[in-house]
Amino acid sequence: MRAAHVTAPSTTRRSGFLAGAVALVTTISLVGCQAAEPESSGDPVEGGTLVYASGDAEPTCLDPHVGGNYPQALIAGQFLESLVSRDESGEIIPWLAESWEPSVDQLAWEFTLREGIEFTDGTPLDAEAVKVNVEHLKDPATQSSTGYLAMGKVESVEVVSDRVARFVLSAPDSALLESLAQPWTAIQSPAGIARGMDANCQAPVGTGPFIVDEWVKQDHVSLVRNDDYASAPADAAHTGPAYLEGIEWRFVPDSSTRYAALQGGQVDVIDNPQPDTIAAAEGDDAFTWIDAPRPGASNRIELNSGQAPFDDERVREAFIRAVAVNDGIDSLFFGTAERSYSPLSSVEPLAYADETLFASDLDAANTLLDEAGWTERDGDGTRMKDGVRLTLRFPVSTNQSIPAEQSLFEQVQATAKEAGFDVVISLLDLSSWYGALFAHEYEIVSAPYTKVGPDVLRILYHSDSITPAPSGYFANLAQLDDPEVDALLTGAASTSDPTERAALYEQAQQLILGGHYLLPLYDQQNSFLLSANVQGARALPTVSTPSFADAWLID
Amino acid sequence: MTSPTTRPLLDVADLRVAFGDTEVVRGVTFSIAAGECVAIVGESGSGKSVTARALLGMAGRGSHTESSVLRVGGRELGGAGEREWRRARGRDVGLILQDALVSLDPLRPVGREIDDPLRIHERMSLPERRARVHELLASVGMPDPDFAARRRSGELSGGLRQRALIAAAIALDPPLLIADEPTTALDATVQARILALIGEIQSRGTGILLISHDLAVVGHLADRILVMRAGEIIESGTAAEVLGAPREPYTRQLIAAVPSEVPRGVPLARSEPPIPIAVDRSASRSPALVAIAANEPPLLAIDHVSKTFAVPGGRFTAVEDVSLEVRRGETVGLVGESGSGKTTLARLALGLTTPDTGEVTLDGAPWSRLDERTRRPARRRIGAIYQDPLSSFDPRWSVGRILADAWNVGAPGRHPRTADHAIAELLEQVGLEASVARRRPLTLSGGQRQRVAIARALAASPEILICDEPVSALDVTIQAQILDLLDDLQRERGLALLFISHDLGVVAHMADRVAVMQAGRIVEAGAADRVLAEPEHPYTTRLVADAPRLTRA
Amino acid sequence: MSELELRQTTIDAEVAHAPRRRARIARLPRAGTVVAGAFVLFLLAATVVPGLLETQDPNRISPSEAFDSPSLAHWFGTDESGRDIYSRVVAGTGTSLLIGVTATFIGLAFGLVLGVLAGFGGRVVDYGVNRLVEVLFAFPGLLLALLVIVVYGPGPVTATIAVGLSTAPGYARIIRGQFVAIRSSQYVEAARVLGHSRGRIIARHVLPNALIPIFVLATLGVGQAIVWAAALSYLGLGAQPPAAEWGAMLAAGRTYLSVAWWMTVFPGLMIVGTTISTTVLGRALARRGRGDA
Amino acid sequence: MLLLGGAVFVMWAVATLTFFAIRLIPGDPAQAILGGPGSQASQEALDQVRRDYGLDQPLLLQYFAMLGRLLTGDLGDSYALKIPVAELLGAQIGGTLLLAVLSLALAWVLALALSLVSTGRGRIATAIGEGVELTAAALPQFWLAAVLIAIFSTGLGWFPPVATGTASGLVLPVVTLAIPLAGFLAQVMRESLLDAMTQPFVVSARARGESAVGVRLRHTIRHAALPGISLSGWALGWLLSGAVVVETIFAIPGLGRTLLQAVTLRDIPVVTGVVLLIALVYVVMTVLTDVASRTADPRLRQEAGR
Repeated sequence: MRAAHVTAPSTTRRSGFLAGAVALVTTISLVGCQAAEPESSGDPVEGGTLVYASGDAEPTCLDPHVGGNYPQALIAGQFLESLVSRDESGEIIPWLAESWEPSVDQLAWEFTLREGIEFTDGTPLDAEAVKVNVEHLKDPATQSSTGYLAMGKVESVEVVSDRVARFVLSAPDSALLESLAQPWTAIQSPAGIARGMDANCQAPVGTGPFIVDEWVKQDHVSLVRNDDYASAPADAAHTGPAYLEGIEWRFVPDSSTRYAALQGGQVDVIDNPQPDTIAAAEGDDAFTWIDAPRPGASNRIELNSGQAPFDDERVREAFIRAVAVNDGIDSLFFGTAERSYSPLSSVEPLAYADETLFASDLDAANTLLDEAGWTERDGDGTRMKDGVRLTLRFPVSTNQSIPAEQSLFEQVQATAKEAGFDVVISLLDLSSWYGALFAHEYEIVSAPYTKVGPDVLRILYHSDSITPAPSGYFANLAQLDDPEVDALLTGAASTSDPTERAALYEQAQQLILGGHYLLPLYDQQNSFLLSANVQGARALPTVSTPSFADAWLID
Repeated sequence: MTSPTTRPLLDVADLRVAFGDTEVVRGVTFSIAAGECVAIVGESGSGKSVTARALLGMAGRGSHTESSVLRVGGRELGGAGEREWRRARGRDVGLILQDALVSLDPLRPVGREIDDPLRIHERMSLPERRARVHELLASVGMPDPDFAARRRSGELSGGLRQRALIAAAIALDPPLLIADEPTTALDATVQARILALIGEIQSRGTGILLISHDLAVVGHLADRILVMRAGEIIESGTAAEVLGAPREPYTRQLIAAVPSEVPRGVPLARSEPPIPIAVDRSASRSPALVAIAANEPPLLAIDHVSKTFAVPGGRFTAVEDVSLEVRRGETVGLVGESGSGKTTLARLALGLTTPDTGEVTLDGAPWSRLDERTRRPARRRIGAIYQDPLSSFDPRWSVGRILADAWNVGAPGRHPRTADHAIAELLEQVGLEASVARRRPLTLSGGQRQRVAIARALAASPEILICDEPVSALDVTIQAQILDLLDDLQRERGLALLFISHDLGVVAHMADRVAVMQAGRIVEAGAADRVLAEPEHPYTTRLVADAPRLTRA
Repeated sequence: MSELELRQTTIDAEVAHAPRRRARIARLPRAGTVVAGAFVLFLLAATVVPGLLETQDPNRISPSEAFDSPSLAHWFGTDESGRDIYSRVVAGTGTSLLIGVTATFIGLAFGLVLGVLAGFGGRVVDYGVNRLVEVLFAFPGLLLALLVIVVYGPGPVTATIAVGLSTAPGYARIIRGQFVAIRSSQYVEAARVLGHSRGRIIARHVLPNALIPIFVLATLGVGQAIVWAAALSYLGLGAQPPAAEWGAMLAAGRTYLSVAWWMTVFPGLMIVGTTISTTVLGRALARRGRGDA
Repeated sequence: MLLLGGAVFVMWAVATLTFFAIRLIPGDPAQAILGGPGSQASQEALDQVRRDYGLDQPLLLQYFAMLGRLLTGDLGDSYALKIPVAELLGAQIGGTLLLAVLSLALAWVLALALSLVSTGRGRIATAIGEGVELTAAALPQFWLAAVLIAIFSTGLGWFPPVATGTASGLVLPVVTLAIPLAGFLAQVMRESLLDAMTQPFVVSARARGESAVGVRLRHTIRHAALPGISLSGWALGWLLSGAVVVETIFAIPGLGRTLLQAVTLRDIPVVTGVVLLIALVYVVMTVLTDVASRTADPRLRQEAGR
């Protein structure tokens, strides 16, 4: 039986034209918001329009069913809601569905919807609407990537009654609730969907606290308050309509400009702040920092073990031993990022870390390279073997790596050079970057991946992920091909026993780390800076997108 | 002749202007009375223009002006500040400069330019000013004042724009008008009318200070003449005194240099000229030359040649059915006003332009019909001298290189050392020192440049020289020297000259035969003395009548 | 790209008013030329023997020394990885000048071919080349650069080619104008009257006189090419790390403007200094070539 | 002067050049349509899209199909946004043109002011003026923008760093674009100003009692401004290139940002549309400046007629 495996690479930060950023949860795990949650001071105040400046790319469609990437998730969370949500402890909690019940064989789930909820166009939220949404996701014409993969095991939805929808599965799917907690599977008005893709992309209709009023391309999306809002998730600070009259969601691609606008009071909230500005803002009472690392994989450098020279484990280990990143992370990220030694994000409870594997040791690196036969050196000090230079091609996406990260890669380059590696960094735009990956023109690469739960390991390191999709895409960038790892990851995905699952994932991570396939750096950075006059805002504990349903502005 | 009235409009005593340590005006003293015209005559660099500007408080950046008296319109302005001067300019003194094309702002309608003094000095309403501009333009003889007021200087003909410039200068009816070379760039007929206009203004009681290098122009208008040289007034007196009985040798030299009345072959610059009474022109001509001219076929023959150019909205006929012959050793003068097609004819003769119809032959052989490759070896036989020698030299080349380049054409493959010798010889022939070879033309004076240009033309051993306005940009004494030089060279080498000029006097002095061109056609041709003495064509008659003549006595 | 065209007017004016210009230039401080010469000498030294001028390895990282302000140890301060900015500025001279000079050269070479074709190829060729140049002008320069980079991959080589290509139409137009002006000048006519052949006139009069002002343009083009390459670096498509190219340093330092001004100011000064000093020297050389002053 | 025929030729050549140049870009248009790079579109979806968009046709057929559409004014639909390119660009062009025209005007004013202030006032003023011009022209826009934001937004708080359609929001972007351009223009204006100041008409004007300031303002300034007019076509093209950077920094919706994004996404119809639009603007501007120059300076008309 195939486990639920649906994934997509996620975008982090500035980029965003990635197809998917799925977070499909296979087990209920705790995904917390490590935010320095802003202290609410005083009583909520009605009114005002909050200005949000996003550094993520502007979506090409506001309906997260279409495609499905992180920038869509960021904004869709303001006007669309899902059947379920999660609280900070990782517990699935009611949202549009007030309760749910799986059948004994786990092949049918019945969701009971809240009563009296209407979409903002007046269409009632009923079982039929849920059915239409799932069909919309599964329709190839929708061009859904993330949501489509998340609904992989859902065969159909049956209308049991007005308020009860039955999901019929082709196989048991313990990740179904987490799938449904994602913004990419949010429930929209059937009438809205019926308008066709063009209209729905422009202004999807949901049940959320805000309504899309206007989308001025490349400039902003105007969101106005849903005065009839009555479907806050169970962990919300208050029920009923939002305090804010609206949100002006602006697209400001340049990070310095964003921060300057926040400083000048022109905007109230920014995302993707530069580390130095976070550090500056942290010491300033005028700003609040919400630190909400994304779930899924950590940010890491993958070593392509599929071809020379990294098909030799000694060379991989030598590289990992040779590079020094700790000082660089401290200075470049101004203390806002913590070094990771795990393939998984620190918000994943099952993350396994082993610091000893990553201690810098230049002598050890040199010894390993000598052993591996890379003994000659050319004029630059680069090692050679049989006339071949020890060159490591490192394509870097300028859309995905912030300047601090690019600088860190330069430090990797500089320290690796001391052991005789010639790291060749190419700064590429996103399309060219994918082109380089698809052509296997890389020895090392850094590609973030957002997905809730340790199942992300199966996406990234199962040998199935070596085979490219029709588009050329493959997730196993380390080209890790180990039957033992495959068996552990498949087993973990299909077991229903949490203890066994945890043990299997730990073994798998030990093998992956021990094989020197990757160099973990830090969590996928995801931060928001808020002006001090913004109160009650938080990052949702699902995929760390911001929520302003409980927020208010003081002057 | 008016005599100075009681109170002079302008009184200057011991005017001195210095730029740094160099004093360019050194103790000039004179006065002008109402209705009087005083002329300052001198060559470039004599300080006459600086004197004129100093009278407006505009001697120039970096200048230092002092005087014991500098009274303009009864007001002492010596040591006046800029503000005081500004009040005087345009109101007490008006200024007319040479060539209104550049002396009027080419980007502003002339009406605005004329309006300027009214706006600056008078509190007049816009309609009043507009009416005054109209009145002024009418008073200077502008045919359609309202139309002209809206035109910019470039859109008016030379004569009309000069009238507009005068209108701007007399807008406030200043008692004193300074005219600095007011007719220098103009054709003779236009010049005559502008001079008449200035005379008319004078007759209304305005004092005129006329600055000119041209004694003929001055002779027409001036009551008194001041001759200036090297910053000093070396001679002054009534026009009759100065022109009729010059005391100073320099003045005599200046008068002698005016070619119009000096017969062919008589040098202009070298010796004391005889005061000509009536000279038989043919007598002065060398008999040998006449013989050659009579017996041989023409060296250069232009035969029924026409040339048109495409212009927006049709074709412009520059030369129409022109026939002209130049014989060996002969000088043919080609006279015409600007735009008459003289230069196009020169280019046709040089083989730089091919005629649409007709043919040019050289020594009886085809010339214009040849293709460039065949014509090239023969090109050295026809030389050219231009009005602006500087632009005809490659700016990067020294005089020596320019001459060597031309000399090699005359005799390719000759030894380089001989070239050095030849260059020295050429320079000597045109009256320059051998050391000039090392200099660049930019560092030479105008006369020296033209000498280099002549040397270059000679270097290739030509048989005929096409001279297109070769002296129009030169001072009268320099002009005299160049004309003498050409004359000598012709005699020594038996050169034929096609001498093109707008200046009837120069042509009269140089040419054996004269052709008069108007609007692309030759309207009259014949022996120089006949054409100029008894013109048959009305156009020639007008040209002759309008040509400024040195009147003595 | 074609601020060069603007320049052209300047140079035309210089040629047309040589005597006046001379008077004016003579008033310019000679010290300017001397300083410019000294700066260019420094640049040349930094290009040929960077090791002599660097105070340390320009690529040596030292995270603990990151963002140090200018001091005796680090004259121009340090960057985000603790690298010595002075040494990087020196090390980057070669790359930056190479980008500037090569790009200018490419633009000039293309421009020369087009300009010569238009200037000497007869009416039909002139018309065709002029239309082509118009088309290239209508094509936004940065887009041309973006396309070249996207097609051939980013890096100093493609950035150089891209900048070079986008400047070509400007040069072509100027060079054609120069040729046409000189071709119809009186000294060329004088040479024709003497019976010199077309080829000889082109070789001895037209080319030398056309190339002097073009040389002045080129000195300006070098600085401009560096600035354009810097813009590409800002878009992440210029020189690749760890190359210490000025534009790339400027682009990298921009992020830290509020933290470390010295990261942008010094590379920026180098670009400005290069532009000014090469222009000043270029003008001086052109004056010598023309013979005034 | 670009005649209508010349303009049509330029547009056709630009369209053709763009069409073929863009095909050199690596990357599958079908993938661009299906969610951009990294998408995991199925083979069926890719095939379907290729059929729908005619991408399976021979290149020449695609080319003629594009020309045919262009003739009817149809620029096609954006691959990424799935909306008509004309609609997308129609919304952007106004802002970008406003930015460019304001920058051009400011550059004129700055350049004129600089050349008026520093020309003909002695060698020190001239040297300073020339230094300022060269420095201004050598300033990279992205850096200048950052400095201006640091000073006027963060420091003084006078102008917002994000242009939100208000007048004050346009100040910094316009200044950023105008300063380097002013550096170029001033160099040329100084030259013609200097030239004009030595002309006899200046003497005439002063002889009528005009003050030195009056001469500059009524006479020489026009001459200095002339090259500014005739170079406006070029300057506008320069500004539109600069808009790519400036629109990104100040978050202004416009053609430059659209272009950059479209190139990154391989959104061919949008790239083609932007290029054609810019070419059209250039062509129109060239014609306009030509007419304007001739109107302002009758000497040019005569030259043409000669």
